[in-house]
Parts: sequence; C-alpha cells; structure tokens
Amino acid sequence: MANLTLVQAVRDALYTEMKNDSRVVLLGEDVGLNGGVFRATEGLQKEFGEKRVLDTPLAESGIIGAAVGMAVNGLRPVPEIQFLDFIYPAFDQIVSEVAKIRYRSGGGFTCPMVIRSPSGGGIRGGHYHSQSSEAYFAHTPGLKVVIPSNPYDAKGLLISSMRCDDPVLFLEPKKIYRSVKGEVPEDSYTVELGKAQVVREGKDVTVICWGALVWECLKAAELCAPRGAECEVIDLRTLVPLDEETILESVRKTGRVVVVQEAPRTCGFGAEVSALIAEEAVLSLEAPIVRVAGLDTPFPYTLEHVYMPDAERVALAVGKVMNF
Amino acid sequence: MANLTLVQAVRDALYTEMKNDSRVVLLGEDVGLNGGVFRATEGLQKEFGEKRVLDTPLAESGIIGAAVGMAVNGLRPVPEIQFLDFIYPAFDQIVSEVAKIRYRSGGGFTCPMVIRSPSGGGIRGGHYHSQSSEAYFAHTPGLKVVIPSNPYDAKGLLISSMRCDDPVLFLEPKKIYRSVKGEVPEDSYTVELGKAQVVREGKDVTVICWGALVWECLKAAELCAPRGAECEVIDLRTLVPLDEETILESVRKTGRVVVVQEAPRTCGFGAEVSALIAEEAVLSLEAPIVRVAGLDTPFPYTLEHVYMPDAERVALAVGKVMNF
Amino acid sequence: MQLNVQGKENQPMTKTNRGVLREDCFRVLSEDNIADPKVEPRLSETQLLKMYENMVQSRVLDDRGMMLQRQGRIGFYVPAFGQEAITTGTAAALKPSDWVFPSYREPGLFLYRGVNVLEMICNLIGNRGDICQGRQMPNHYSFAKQRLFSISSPISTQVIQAVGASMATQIKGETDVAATYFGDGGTSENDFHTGLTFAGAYKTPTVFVCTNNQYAISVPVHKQTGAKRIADKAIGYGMPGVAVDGNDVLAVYVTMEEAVKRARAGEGPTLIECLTLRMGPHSSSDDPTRYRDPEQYEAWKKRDPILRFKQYLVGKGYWSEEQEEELQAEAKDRVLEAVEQAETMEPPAIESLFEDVYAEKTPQLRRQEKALQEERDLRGKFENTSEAFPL
Amino acid sequence: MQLNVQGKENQPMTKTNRGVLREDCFRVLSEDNIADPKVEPRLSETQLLKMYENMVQSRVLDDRGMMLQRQGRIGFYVPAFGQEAITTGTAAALKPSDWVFPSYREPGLFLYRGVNVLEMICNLIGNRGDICQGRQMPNHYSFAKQRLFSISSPISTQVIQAVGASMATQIKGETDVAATYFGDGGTSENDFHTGLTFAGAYKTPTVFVCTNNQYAISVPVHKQTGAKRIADKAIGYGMPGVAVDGNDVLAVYVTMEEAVKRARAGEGPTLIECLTLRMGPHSSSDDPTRYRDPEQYEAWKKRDPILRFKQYLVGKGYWSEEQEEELQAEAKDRVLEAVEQAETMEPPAIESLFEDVYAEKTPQLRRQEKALQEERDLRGKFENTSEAFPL
Ligand SMILES: Cc1ncc(C[n+]2csc(CCOP(=O)(O)OP(=O)(O)O)c2C)c(N)n1
Ligand SMILES: Cc1ncc(C[n+]2csc(CCOP(=O)(O)OP(=O)(O)O)c2C)c(N)n1
Ligand SMILES: [Mg+2]
Ligand SMILES: [Mg+2]
Repeated sequence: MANLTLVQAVRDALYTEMKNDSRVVLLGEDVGLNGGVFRATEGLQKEFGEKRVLDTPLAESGIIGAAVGMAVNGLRPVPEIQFLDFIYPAFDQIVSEVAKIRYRSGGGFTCPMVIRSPSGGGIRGGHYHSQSSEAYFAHTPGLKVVIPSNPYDAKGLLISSMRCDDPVLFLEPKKIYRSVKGEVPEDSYTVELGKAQVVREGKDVTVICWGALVWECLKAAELCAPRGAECEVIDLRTLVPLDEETILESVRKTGRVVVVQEAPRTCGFGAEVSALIAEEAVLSLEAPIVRVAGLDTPFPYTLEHVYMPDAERVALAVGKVMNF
Repeated sequence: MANLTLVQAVRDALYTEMKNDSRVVLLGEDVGLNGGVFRATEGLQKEFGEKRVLDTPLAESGIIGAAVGMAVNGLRPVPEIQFLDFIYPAFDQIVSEVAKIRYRSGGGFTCPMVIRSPSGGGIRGGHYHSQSSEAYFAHTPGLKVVIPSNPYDAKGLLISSMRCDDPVLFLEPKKIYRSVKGEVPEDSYTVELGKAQVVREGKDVTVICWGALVWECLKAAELCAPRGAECEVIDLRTLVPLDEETILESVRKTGRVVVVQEAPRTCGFGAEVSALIAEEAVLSLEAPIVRVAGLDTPFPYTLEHVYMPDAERVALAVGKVMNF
Repeated sequence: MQLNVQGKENQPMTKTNRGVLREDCFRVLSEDNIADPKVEPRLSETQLLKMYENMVQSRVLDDRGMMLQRQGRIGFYVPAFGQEAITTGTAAALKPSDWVFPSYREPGLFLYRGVNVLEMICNLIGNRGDICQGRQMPNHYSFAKQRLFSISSPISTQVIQAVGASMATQIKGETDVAATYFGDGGTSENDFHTGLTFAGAYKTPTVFVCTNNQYAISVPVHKQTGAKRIADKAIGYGMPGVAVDGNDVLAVYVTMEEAVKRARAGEGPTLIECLTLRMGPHSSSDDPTRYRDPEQYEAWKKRDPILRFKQYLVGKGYWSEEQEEELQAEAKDRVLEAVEQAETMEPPAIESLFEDVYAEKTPQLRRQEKALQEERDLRGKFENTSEAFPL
Repeated sequence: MQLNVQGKENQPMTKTNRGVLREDCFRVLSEDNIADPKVEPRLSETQLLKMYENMVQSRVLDDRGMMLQRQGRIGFYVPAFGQEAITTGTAAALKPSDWVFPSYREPGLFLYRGVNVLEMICNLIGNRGDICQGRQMPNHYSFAKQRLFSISSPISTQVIQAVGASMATQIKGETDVAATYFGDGGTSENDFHTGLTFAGAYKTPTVFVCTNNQYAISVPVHKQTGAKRIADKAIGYGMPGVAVDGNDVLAVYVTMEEAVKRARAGEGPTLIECLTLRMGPHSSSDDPTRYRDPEQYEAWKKRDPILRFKQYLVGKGYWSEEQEEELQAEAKDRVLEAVEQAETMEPPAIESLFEDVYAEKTPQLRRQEKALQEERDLRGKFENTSEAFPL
C-alpha cells in the first residue's frame, strides 16, 4: 500500500501494466522527456524507452489516427490528449474510426486503445482547459467512457481499461489530480468497468454523480444530514456502459433524485440518467428529478467557482426535492 | 405559391436571401458548378457568380474555419457540409471557435453563419451517410440547432437562420428531400426560430419528434386513433433553443409521453426532452416517458429499415404508455 | 534525398495541360507504348500476365458492378475505370504481409492480393456472405486475412492510420511496409497532413499512393490546391515525392517497387503521385457530364492503361487476341457466377445488428436486442421504405 | 514565384545547428550587428525608435506579467521573451485596417497596434475592465477596434480563419491583408494545413507568420517535423516560403513588408518562417530545465533581438544610454500604473456569465440566470476553491 495522489495512481497504473504487457505503448504531446504536463507519465520514457513512450507532433488527429494503426497492428496504444478540450481535432478519428472499426469490419479488425485525458474545471483553465464533454462520447456507440473519482479506482479502472478489447475514453478529473490522496496497492489489480459504486448510503435522496463532483456531493450529504435528509451518493465511475441496476435500485428505495454534472446542462450525460429513471422507475418518484449542472454557456475564467456546481448548490437541490 | 420538394424549398430560400442580402455567400464541396450533390444549390453559382458561391477544397475544417473568417469580416457565410457524417473534421472549428467567439470576445467579434447539412438515414447510406448527430451540437452552448420537416418550414426557418446573428446548424432530413412536397410562397417569409409546432392535436399521448420522423409519427397517430389513442404530435423544428412551453403544456394535458429520435438512444436529444419533463411536469405523468430511438450501434446498411424507428414502432410505444 | 525515379522538370497542373501527360511524370511506356529499355522493369512473362489479367478482371468487375446498380440489384457502386494500372502496379510491388490502407476506388488491389470475387460481390449486396454483415455501403471492403484494412467513407482517415501501423512495425522491429491510397481531393483533408507529418517525423516505412485522377467529384485538381504538383507536397514533410504516369502500369510498378524498397530498408516514407483521369462517374449516383471537360476526357481515353499494357505484351509476343478473348470470357464468367451465387444468400439476421459493437454486448444492447426480437414477433416484418442513394 | 528575400541554400533543422542561425535565413544584421547596406530598409529615425520602444515595452510587460503570476496576483502568464523582433517587425509592416489573427505569444503586436497596457492588464486579471469580462485565461486577448482577432487556446485554428477573412476581402473587393501567427508546433495541426490549402487555392491576400522558436512546450522542432525548414512547407501549397532571422527586427520587417506588398497587389499568400529560440518557459506553469538544451540556450542568449537592435540604433547615432534609462523607466511606470489601476477594479458581475452566449438570451439562459441570482441571495457568497493551473 502506498498513499498516492490521483495523478500518481494513474502513473502507477501505466507503469504496472507496461511492465506486465509489452504491447502497451504511450504516445502524446510532451509525454516523454517532460513526463506529461501533469506528470502522469513522469519517468516512463526513461524506464521503457522511446519506442514505448513517444513524444508526438502537435496534432491530436495524428495521435489518435496513429493509435488506430498501432492497435490494428497488434499494440495496445494509450494516447494522451493533453486536455480534453483539445480532443476535437481528433473527433473524426474517434467517432468515425475508433468507435466503428470492429463493427464495420465484422470483427475482422479491432481497435483497443485507452484515450487518456484530463477533464473538468477547477484549475482556473478558462474556456479551453476546463470542459467536461463526456456526453459527446457517451452518445457514440462503440466507445466506453470511464471516469474515476479517487486514486484506488483510478489505478484499478485504468488497468481494466488497458486490458479491455474495446476502445475506452478514460477521463481524469484534473481538479482532484493532486488534492485527493488515498491508499493504493503497489501490485496490479483491476476495478471492473460498468459498475457504479454507492459511496454513501442514505434512505431519502439519491444523488448521482461522477468524477471530481463526487466529493462535492459527499460534502453536500454532510450538509444535508443534520437538516434531516439522508443522501445516498452514487459514483457512476463508468458512464458507458452505464450501471443502470445500481441507479434504479437506489431510486426505488429513495424516490427522490438529484443528478449532478459539471458539463452544460442541455443534453449532458445527466439528461440520460434522468431519462433512464423517467422510463424505468417513474412510479417510484415522489419528486421531480432535479439536475444540478454547469450553465449553458462556455466555461468562464474569473467566475469559475460560480459556474461550477459545488456542495452548497447540490445541498440546495436536495432541499428542493425533499420539500417538494 | 409553388409546389416544391423540401430540397427545392432549401434552394429557394438560399436564392431568395442571396437576392435580398449581398453579404450571403455559399461555400462547400461541389456546391458550385455541380449545384451540390443533392442539387440544393443548383444554378446558384450561375446566378450569383463564383465570388458568392464557392467550390472549396475537400476539407470541412477549412470550410468552417474559412466561414469564421468571412463572418468576422462582415459576410453571412452559409457553408454546406455535404453529409452531416462528414462534419467531424470541422468539429474543433465548430465547438471551440464558432460557438464561443461572441462570448470569449465580449461581443467584440460575432460569428453569424448557417451550417447547412443533410442528416439522417433512409437513403441506404450506411455508416457514413445516415447519422443524426444533432445531440453533439445541442450540447454545445453558443450554437442554435434547427431541423425542418416540410418545405414551408424549410424555407421559412432557413431564411430566419440566415438573418440570425448567432451561428445556426441547419439540418436537412435527406430522406424526405424529395419525397415530401408542399406549397411554398414564392416571396420571402420567415418561420420563427425556437418555436415548436403541434402538427396534430390529441388528448391522450404527446408524441415529440423532429425531422423526417415527424411523418412516421403522424402515420403512427393514424394507426393509434382507431385503437382509441389520440396522439398529440409535436414537431420541435428548433432543438436549441428548445420550445419548452409547447412541450410542457401538451404533457400537462395528456400525461403520457413518447419521445422519438433517429439517433442512437444513449444521450441523444430525446434524453434532454425526457429530463425536461421529468423535472418540470413529473406530477402530470401517468406513465413512464418512453423513448423510441435508434440502436446504440453504428448505422447499418442492409438492415437500415430495421434500425430506423418507423410508424409501427412508434405506435407500439404509444400502446405501451396507454396500457401502462 | 530523392528517388532515382525522375521525370523532367515540374509542370504546373493547369487547365492548359489537361490533355497531355505532365512532363515531370516518370514513364516507361511512350505515348505509342514503346518501353524505354533504360527503365523497363525486368519482370517475368508470368508476372506480367498476372498483372494484365488482374487489370482486366478489375475492369470487368466494375462494368458489372455499374450494371447491377442500374438494374437495381445493388444500391450503389464506385467504379475505378482507368485506374487499373495504379492499383495493379502498386499491388504487384507489395508483399502479402505488408499492410494496405485503401480508399474506396481500388478494386484491383483486392483482386491482386487474392480476395475472391464472391466475397466482393457479397459486400456489394450486403448479404449474409458479406464478412461485414451488410453493415457498410458497397465498395467499403474489409479483408483482415489479406491485411487490407477496412475502408471507411470519411476521406483520408486511413492515411495517418497507415502511418500508425508503420510505427507499430518499427516498435515491434518487424519489416512490413504499409501502403495507403487516397485521391487528389484527399490531400486537402486533415489526416493527409497528420499522416505525412508523423511519417516524416518518425521516418516510418510507409508509401503514400495518391491517385491524382484530377477530380474530387466535380472539383478539378487545379481548384483543389495551388501546388504545382501533388508530389511537391512531400517536401514540406521531409520525404521524397515523385510523380508517375498512372496509366502506365510498368512505370507505376517501378516507382512503387523503389519506394517499398526504401521503406523496408529503413530509409523512410515516400509520396507517389499517380497522374491519371477518372474515366467513369464519381459513383453510380454522379452525373459527370455536368462538370467534365470533354476534350480532356477524349485525350485520356486514348491512354487507356489496359490497352497500352496489352500492346506492350503483344509486342513482346506474350499475348494474342485468342488469349484476350479467353481472358475476357473467364473474367466475366467469374463475376457472373459469383453474382448468381451471392444473390441466393439471405440478408443478415437482425441479431447481427448487435454484434461487433463491443467485444461483448453491453446490458443496453442486450435489452435493445430483446426488444427488437419481440417487436419482430409482434409485427412480423420490417418494411423497406428507403429512398435511393443520391450520391 | 519566389520572394526576392533570399538566404543561402537550405540547412536542415537538426540538433547539430541548434546554436547558430541557419544559413538559409534572410538577415540584415550580421552577428556583430552591422547592417548589410544592400538590404537595409530605409526607415526614418522616428519609425526605428517606435519599433525599438515597442520591443522594450513588450519585454517589460512580460517581466511584470511573470512577476505578477509568481506573486499570485494573476493566475497564469505566457511570456514572449526573445520574440520581440518578430511581433514588432511584422506589426510595423501592416496597416491599421489589415486583419491580424494572432496566437497567445505576440504581446508586441497588440502594443504596436495601439492597445493600451491597462486593457491588457485587465485581461490578465480578468476583471470588469477586461473587454472579455474575465471569460478567458490571461493572454487570450481580443481587440476588435484594432482588428486583432480573439485569441483561443486550440492551436492553429486562427490560421484558416485568417484565410477566410482574406477571402471576404477578395469577395468584397477590398485591399486589406490578413496576417496570422502560429508556432513551429502549430504547423502540425489540421488548420495549418487547411489554411495554407485554401490560401493557395484562392490565392488569398494572407501572410502566414510562423514563429519557429524551436520548441512546442518540450518537443524540439526536429522531432515536430521531418521537413528541412518550416519555410519549405509553402511549396506544397503553391506559395513562396522564406526563412528569416527572427532575432533581427530589420530582416523581419523587410520580409514582412514584401509579403504584405505581394498580398495587397493580389499576388497571393506567403509563408514566413521566423527562426528564433523561446527564451522563457512555455508558460508560468512550465519548467524548461526539464528539457531545454543549455548550449543552444546560451548561444541564442547572445542574439537578444533588443540588444542587437539597440547596438544598431546606437551605431546610427539614434540612441543613447540616457534615452535607454528613460525609456526603461517609462515603460515600467506605464505597466505599474496600469496594474495599480486594474487591481482596484471589481471582478465581473455574475450576470456577465449569461451575456454574449447568443445575441439575445435564450429562455433557458434567462431561467439559469434567475436561478443563480436566487442562489446568490440564499447563500451570500461563492467560495473560490480552484486549484492552481499546472500548465
Ligand atoms: C470527410 C469527407 N468529406 C466529404 C466526403 C464526400 N466525398 C466522397 S468522395 C469525395 C471526393 C474525393 O475525391 P478524391 O480524394 O480525389 O478521390 P476520388 O473520388 O477522385 O477517387 C467527396 C467530397 C467524404 N466522403 N468524406
Ligand atoms: C489543439 C491543442 N493541442 C494542444 C494544446 C496544448 N499546447 C498549448 S501550447 C502548445 C505548444 C505550442 O507550440 P508552438 O506551436 O511551437 O508555439 P509556442 O508555444 O512555441 O509559441 C501545446 C501543445 C493546445 N493548446 N491546443
Ligand atoms: Mg480524385
Ligand atoms: Mg514553438
């Protein structure tokens, strides 16, 4: 057991699986000599050489497109997109190619890769270093979408992702890269994809969240308990495939739901969660399904802390569904 | 009044507004001499010259990026993306630039443009000539998203879009480009953005749809009426900004909802509609909100007609919410 | 460094030289089809005939494909008329273990690498015999056994993918080369640029084959780019670029052979511009008379790569009219038999819709599959209401 | 056609020539700062001094910007140390009505075109005085009045936008030129390619200024591309490309002046490679010692563009130490006063979050604004829990 930050756990997962599987190669901007701008690949080029940790030219479409060719030719590429906001030049490769290769080739070709990228706000990154665009990818069949909220899950989910035969978008909530620490086993282990986790049990309200906001929701639960609302907080961990059972079971118990996302409200992944519940558990509902979400605006700089959902905003929403 | 197909109405709108506003320029692949692969720009280069109707190199990011520069420099570009499936190379320009320029410049620069693109299945186009990816754009603040279902709306909404000071993604349901005809006034007129239309009134079930599927939903309503279910069919016409009032008013009346989309189910725009209702009208609901949607798979070729929602599938869903 | 393969000094791509072959293109055959002994490749009679037969088979397949589409027996077709020398000449210079990342206009590649006609026809129909279960449009082939990568419609995405495959061979210490194919229009797309950028930066064993058929649907190449020649685009990536007469299979072979040798020897990538003219419509839904330049078309008609190669073979005494008739008949029968057999096959099962999205079906897909099966049982059939494909 | 501006024959970009200036770069000043009379521009003393003062102001602003960031008074900063000759030399060759599509490392451009320091400091702080209402990170300026287009972080998106602006001037029959700026790393991105492709195809009045400071964060340019020189990338698009000593403001001016003249005369676009070295960190969050080549750094330190230009001016008798002291003091005071004034300003109102998303607020935004106002009234304040920006 070591006490690691989330970003250290990511590095540990990469190191562990690269030792275990020689097909795993890393590529991306500044991931080599510089160890990644967040240091997620610190020292890995030194350890595994320039053939397995590649600094690439500045072109995301090139990074993902090259990873496709590598995957098709037997490797297990783990491309890093320096910030999720910069994944869009590669959107065509991801949506038209990565996600569809197995299907369109009748399984003749497969494209296993883990696209790692720091996502979300909370570091004063403004428009282009803050976005949470998981919904674009969740709406793209053929991709899996994973986002850990703590170091233990980060290592276990990332190793599972690298062993997965499907392409995985692995989002790393950069706000808690360093601020969240936890015990992480030194050796290799996996956390199963597609399984949510109830991180706090409660009988009154189901609070559904993922990534960095899990911590805000836990704080919110603390605020609400004395006010007489016991929150059950669910950390989705995997958005695709979604663990519907864990969600529905909790909703059937509580009858009240708050869905929390950082992304702009309209058509975010929270909408899918609400729609699922409205379709599968409507009879259990004792109150409207309330979404706490980012604003339908670009992500701001100075007022970031006003824009982003936090514990108090979640607590207010919990109050709303309780007093409905 | 002329009796036009939907694609003729699109051409008519372009012609009409180009006559009216010399700032309007068209650009795209094969839009000039060839008149567009669907003939939506037939004869316009001959009419307005090569300076106002530009054949571009084969690069969507170039088409949209160039349109940004044109818009910033005082023109009203109307770029055509030959198929919506080919918009992804331009995704970065649309999401990072077009959608954010007004905001990030404090209104110093604006980016009015209408991105026209044929969307949806129904022409045996397989993976890459069939997709309905409106949800990606509906989740992108700064963009408006419009999709007509008939020739009259096509002309009126397109002229409104060209006069709008915001960037608009104008989707043209290609399945009904030629199969749907209707009366279209010869002169200029507008249909207001942001207003849905109740295309059939009914007291029992609210059926919410857009684009080509409006016609399947109307057929479904015909199928259901004799079975004792009066459907109220709402054609959204504009997805962003969404006409929430028209939706909620209908739901409060019927208490039963079927949301119909062509796109893959998970995180499609239908999820936003369900989530809205689950948040704003939950007390009115007498049944689960049922979504009829495309499968969470890439779009197939041979089995396209099995993949795509049709009248019978919608009718089955209506039956489900009626007998709940 | 430059290839030995060289033509005369550059000639710009303008409307003015639309008839004749650009001076700077490397050629083996003269306009009256005499081979230049200084550059004529030393190929055995069997090898030469194999190439010729492949070109003819490709042409015959295209003829039939267009006919099937006109008869409504398939939904769509993309012919490669006039480009047979490019697909065959390049394929002949590759090893079976080399990787190929094609575009949609290279049927000759598939035939040369041993894909049988039946497999291709099944793809055109999209039936149960189709390896891809009728999921993609016609001509979007995928043959893993022959290392022919799955074709997708978005232009030029395969270019950087081929470079990635080459990077993998470098990483694994193997010697396979990756060849990728794209058109003149394809050079404007993002992934032409990322592909050549990565290839130049890592010196990958990749050969970039650009079929400059002078049109991207209706857009002529001189409106596509300001470059004098497509081959010149190589310079900006630090690799050699060479132009070749795309209607001269011997010139194409010689050029490809040298580029492949360089790649295999670790000397890096090459861009080959094969200059030709698209002699058919862009696809079965295109009407080239709206934009085609008749004068240019007639000029290139005289340069038919199959006729030119035939004359060369006849001159060598390797080929006769009797053999020609026999070959044409065989090639046609092969296709007709395949069509007949393919048309007896069922469409894919609706269950196939849910396979191969992921390695294992997700709970969501299992639920959607069950729902669709129930719906089928309820309604019986699914009516086909699709409109015809306009492009 | 080629520019008159020419250096000696090409020299590859390799680790080996990382110290000295590449032979092929056009220069006016020798290494010991003697101007070559054959190419020395005829600029008035006032003009020369205006350029010098601008370079110094830019340097002083960067010094203070980094200091403010270290002191935690601003969140982030991107310095342009060593690149002052490029921003000033190019700006001096443009008209006020010309369009500029910059990247994030050209403060000298803004100063030269008349943006006042206070407006820039307000952007760095992101306060109410910021034209952009603190919506973007520091250094992401936008000044419509001076036709300085809004800077965004995604690399090279501005390149094709500048071409679009040029296409609009062509369409409107105007004579303005568009200049766009990007780095060596930026040449690998999609929109460098689409930008130069469109510019070449339409022969637009655009000047592409590439600041080759030899690094993209930690990645050296010889790993960024296989090209011998960035300037060579122009050939593949059918436009002239020229390399210039980016630490020689006179050489930059002469080159830009000629490219702008060509563009305005309708002769089409030009790619200018300004060779320099990034002398600061990539940004306030970067640690260049992890990857920087000390030998290369020391070699370029001697080539400081401000010192070199100063020697030239002193040699001409246009400049003295007294003037220097005065200028340094003024430049510093200008910044300090601006900072003092800017720091008294409030942060933007939370209502500003909802403005400028659309021309008019949508019903959804009105509802979200109302909800946020109600929340503010309920909870009083919004606590700032942001982490520091790591890059
Ligand atoms: C990204 C993208 N944009 C547009 C299209 C539509 N389209 C299909 S083929 C084609 C022209 C391709 O021209 P070229 O690259 O020269 O190849 P050719 O068809 O001549 O073989 C276009 C525009 C597409 N398939 N993908
Ligand atoms: C699309 C995109 N990918 C990655 C980044 C992160 N990033 C910011 S600056 C930079 C390096 C740019 O290098 P160069 O173009 O040479 O400009 P310089 O910083 O040297 O001025 C990178 C990778 C980004 N901003 N945008
Ligand atoms: Mg072509
Ligand atoms: Mg640089």
